[in-house]
Amino acid sequence: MPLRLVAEDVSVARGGRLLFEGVGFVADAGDLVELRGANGSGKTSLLRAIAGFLRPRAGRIAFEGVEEPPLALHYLGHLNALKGAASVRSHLSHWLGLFGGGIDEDVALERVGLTRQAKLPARVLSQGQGRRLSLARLLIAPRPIWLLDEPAAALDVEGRAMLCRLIDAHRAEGGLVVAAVHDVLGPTPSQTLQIGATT
Amino acid sequence: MPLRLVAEDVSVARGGRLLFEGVGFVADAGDLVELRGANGSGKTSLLRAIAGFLRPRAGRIAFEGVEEPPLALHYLGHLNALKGAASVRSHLSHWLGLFGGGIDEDVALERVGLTRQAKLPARVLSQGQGRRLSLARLLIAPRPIWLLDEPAAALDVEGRAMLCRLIDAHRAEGGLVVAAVHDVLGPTPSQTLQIGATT
Amino acid sequence: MSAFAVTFRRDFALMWSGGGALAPLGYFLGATMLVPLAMGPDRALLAAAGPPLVWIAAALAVLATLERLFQADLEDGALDQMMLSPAPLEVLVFAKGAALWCAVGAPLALAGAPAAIALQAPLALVPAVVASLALGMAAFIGMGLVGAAVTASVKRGGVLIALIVLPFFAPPIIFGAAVAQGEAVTSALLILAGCALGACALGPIAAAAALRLQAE
Amino acid sequence: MSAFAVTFRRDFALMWSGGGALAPLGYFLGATMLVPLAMGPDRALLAAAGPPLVWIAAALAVLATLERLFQADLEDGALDQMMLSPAPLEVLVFAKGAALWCAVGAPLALAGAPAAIALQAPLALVPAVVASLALGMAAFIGMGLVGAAVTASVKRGGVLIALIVLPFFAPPIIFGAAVAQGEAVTSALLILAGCALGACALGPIAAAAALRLQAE
Amino acid sequence: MLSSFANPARFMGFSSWAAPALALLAVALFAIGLPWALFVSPADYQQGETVRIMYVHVPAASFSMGIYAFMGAASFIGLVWRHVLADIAARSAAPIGATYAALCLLTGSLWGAPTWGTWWEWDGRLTSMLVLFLIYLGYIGLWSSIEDEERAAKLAAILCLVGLINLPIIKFSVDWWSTLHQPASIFRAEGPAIHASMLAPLAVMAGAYAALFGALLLFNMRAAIHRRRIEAARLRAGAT
Ligand code: HEM
Ligand SMILES: Nc1ncnc2c1ncn2[C@@H]1O[C@H](COP(=O)(O)OP(=O)(O)OP(=O)(O)O)[C@@H](O)[C@H]1O
Ligand SMILES: Nc1ncnc2c1ncn2[C@@H]1O[C@H](COP(=O)(O)OP(=O)(O)OP(=O)(O)O)[C@@H](O)[C@H]1O
Ligand SMILES: [Mg+2]
Ligand SMILES: [Mg+2]
Repeated sequence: MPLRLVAEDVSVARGGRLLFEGVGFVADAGDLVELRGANGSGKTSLLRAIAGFLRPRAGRIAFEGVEEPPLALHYLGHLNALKGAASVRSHLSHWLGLFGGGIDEDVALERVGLTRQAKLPARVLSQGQGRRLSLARLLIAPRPIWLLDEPAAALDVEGRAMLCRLIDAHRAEGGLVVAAVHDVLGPTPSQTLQIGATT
Repeated sequence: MPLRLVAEDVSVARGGRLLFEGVGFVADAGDLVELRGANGSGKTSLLRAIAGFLRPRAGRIAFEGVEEPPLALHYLGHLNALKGAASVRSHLSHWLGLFGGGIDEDVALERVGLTRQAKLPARVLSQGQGRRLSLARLLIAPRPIWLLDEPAAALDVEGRAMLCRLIDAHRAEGGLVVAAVHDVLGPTPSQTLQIGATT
Repeated sequence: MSAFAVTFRRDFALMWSGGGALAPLGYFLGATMLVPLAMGPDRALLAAAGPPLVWIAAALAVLATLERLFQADLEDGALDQMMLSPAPLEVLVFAKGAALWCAVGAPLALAGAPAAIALQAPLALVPAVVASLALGMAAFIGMGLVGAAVTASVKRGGVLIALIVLPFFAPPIIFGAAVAQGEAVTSALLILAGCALGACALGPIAAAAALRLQAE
Repeated sequence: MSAFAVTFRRDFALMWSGGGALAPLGYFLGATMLVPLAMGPDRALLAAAGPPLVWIAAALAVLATLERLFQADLEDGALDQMMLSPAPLEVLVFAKGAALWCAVGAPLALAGAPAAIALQAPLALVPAVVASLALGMAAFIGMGLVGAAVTASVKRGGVLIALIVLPFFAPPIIFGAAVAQGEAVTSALLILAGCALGACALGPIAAAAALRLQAE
Repeated sequence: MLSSFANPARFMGFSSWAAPALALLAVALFAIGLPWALFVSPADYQQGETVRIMYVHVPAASFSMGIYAFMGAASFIGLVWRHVLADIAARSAAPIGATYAALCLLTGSLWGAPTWGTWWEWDGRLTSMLVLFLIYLGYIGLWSSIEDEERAAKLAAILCLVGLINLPIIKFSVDWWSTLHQPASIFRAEGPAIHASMLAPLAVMAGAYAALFGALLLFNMRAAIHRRRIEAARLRAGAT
């Protein structure tokens, strides 16, 4: 079965309040689904529901052509999952072990532009450098589905170009990306989903 | 003496490494100075040096026509300074006390678009709502100098427009803004400073 | 409201809400409960060894609340804002210490009464024990502020702060335990008051100096 | 390396580096030092009441390290990533517990030797005390994982976790203190081993279930 | 005098010969003092041979307190005048002071076993010495858990200054709590109360401890400066 992510009539509630209902989309290999919406409309909540972290109040989220998560997806949230005392390189070897092998650590570092910071503790990274390190996680273990929450946050101009290249390459290899964004991400989305537009 | 912020030949080092040297600018009332530069070039460090949190290795940072900081400036960093358990409104009354009075809490909340969230604990705010709350701090106590580190981070389209209005109004009232940015902020800057361009 | 008042109010509210004051109390009572468990049912032994242990439990309970006192402010950026307040950082640090005393220290001192009774202290001594605990808590908190400030940037600093602060807790504990054992109560109380005064006067100054460095 | 191995390695390294293991040791020794301070110089009293208190100090020392165990992972997003690993969350939680035992528990058990001697335990008992502490640490950590997991989202949860976990610490403390007092050493050691086994088997399962809820 | 060493380069020059010289002096003084103290000097009429522990114990006790005072002074200079070398000196002295304190505790308990009939007693002086040892540990622990050297130096300096309060407590503990440990017999207003045949070897041993401290301090400081240079070079290499 080919890769496909289906969301049908999904409603998500947080703290007893319904955020949105009836959201649905179908994404195939090579697709980029952009989630848009005002602050607090529920983009992050939808991504977390897809990742399986929170249970939607109604609706169905299904994966075709892959193992169920956790094996099929990467989640890049607002938080970078970095440990200040650990070095940049040790983060990569940690993720390599956690997710099961993929490309070499040095290659990943080079692609996100952190080669020279490899030995620094994550604590001293600047905001954008931290984001880049978190992006390297996507490369370390190849997984077909990427869930990206404002991936361009804190990246400089060159970093955004790098992110575009990563996403394009992932799509070209048959991957699938769902990204919550506010401004223009770069790669042309195959569809744009407006969250909470009705209110 | 009219309001003026002077930075002369400033060098900043972090952890023993020189980030940049010889940076200088003069900003007067109504000015918007944009700091640009790659990730890790030292924008945040420069802002923190101006705020007085870290001591520059060399150079002079001087304020004319105002009391020295802390009384003259607001610092909006990467971190929002929110306490998860405290309510949105209680943050405003806290800052009101901490910085000494200014406008009413409800007016500030309305201007950043959080009126409906006033009673929620900050913990449940979305990323962008948290940023808006942090922006409300700028309004609570009037201070002539605003130091903004990627102020538009996590804001939606409408939020960015709101931010532009705030900055324009502040400049019109004779304020002065120094902002680190990656993409277009909105208001026309009176000058753009490239940090770490030489390397 | 003044910067002092809002800082006090926020810290007090944050500690009090979410079972804040209940929890150190539980820790305190839990720890005093463990003592007879570990020591066995020998009444005479308990009566001799028990009351001073109230002090140890109290010291450890307040220690447990110190760890995140400044660390949280450092991590979420609130410390930057404290430094931009017109009020001196020393005053704000003092406000945080005062809030800690009110939200945790004073309830602990009151809880000292049932704990001391449970550990077989003579009833007549109980008021003195409570008073000495109240003073001792102030001394602990004054000293603890310094430990909390210098370890604020250390992740999992909770144990480091214990290592740093516990040696300084020794004098109040010695005199406090003397009160619990009914020895030289008045002079011990006076010495405790001296410790408390000194710690509350110097602690915030040293702590504020350390916090300024943490903000770099 | 496997997900278990990298989780163990990272946690061990984070705890060990930065004086990590030194600090709980200092806490432990500091706390055992407070006991005689509070109790006064009465030798006979100390010999009777002291050795079991080694256990209380050890329990409180390991408790102090538990607080931030999952809280840090929750706050920085690392918990999300753990849930996306092909390895079951239970296994990763077990790895974190094992790292804690190696970095803190085992050194604490060894430090039990000088502490027991300082608190006047007979020398012949010291090896049994160390062995019992090693087992007891495993039991404490197994149980502590659950407490740490359910309080992970509570700020300043350190005292709350104490409240939740200390009651469960009672059985190992009772039997461990028996060892320190030289009563029924072999059977007490066997019971401690049973506690440790049970806690290490069930603790990670319950903790992982709690953590899944925290991720919402 | 201190300001002439304040320049790290000059310090490296000076210490490159001073450190080995002090080390040699320490070896020589120990070579004279140890045999003298352990074999030649008279046994005590009350304590017999065990009195010889004194020659190890007393200088270790005095110097562990002296080293802390030295660290306090260095911390003060580092905080107020921002001398890098003062920070390094304070940090480098700490492990030596901690070792001396441990030595004092160890020899004290070894001595206590025959004379007081116990290894350890919770009396004022012993306890406050243990507190000093723990303060040393805390200081070292703080240093090693903050990676940013500059910040670690300043924070540790604040802690060190606060810990100075403990020194008078140790010194006067014997007078405040009249307990087991004997009060001052050497450094007191009326002059030393022990016999010259013991005082002389004690003085040699004290000199040996002092020289050893000086040598170890300089070696440690040199190592710390080298480490800093390597670290700085590494960070420079990590530039964006
Ligand atoms: C662990 C146990 C002990 C500790 C921690 C300890 C600690 C100290 C300290 C802090 C000093 C003060 C040094 C100074 O003022 O410069 C000292 C001095 C001294 N100690 Fe001990 N001591 C211990 C056991 C003993 C024992 C068992 C004896 C002999 C019976 C002893 C005999 C002395 C003497 C003779 C001095 C020199 C007193 C003076 O002239 O100031 N100590 N010790
Ligand atoms: N404590 C420290 N020790 C060593 N290096 C540090 C320390 N803190 C920051 N740095 C380094 O300083 C550099 C500048 O950091 P800064 O946060 O000022 O950059 P920035 O321009 O704001 O970047 P960004 O756009 O990513 O926010 C980074 O390369 C970072 O690695
Ligand atoms: N635990 C909770 N209890 C109650 N409400 C919550 C909780 N968590 C989140 N919310 C609410 O859910 C809404 C959606 O949050 P979410 O983070 O999904 O928004 P978002 O679309 O990602 O916004 P942003 O663009 O600002 O990141 C917010 O209004 C928030 O207040
Ligand atoms: Mg979001
Ligand atoms: Mg920045």
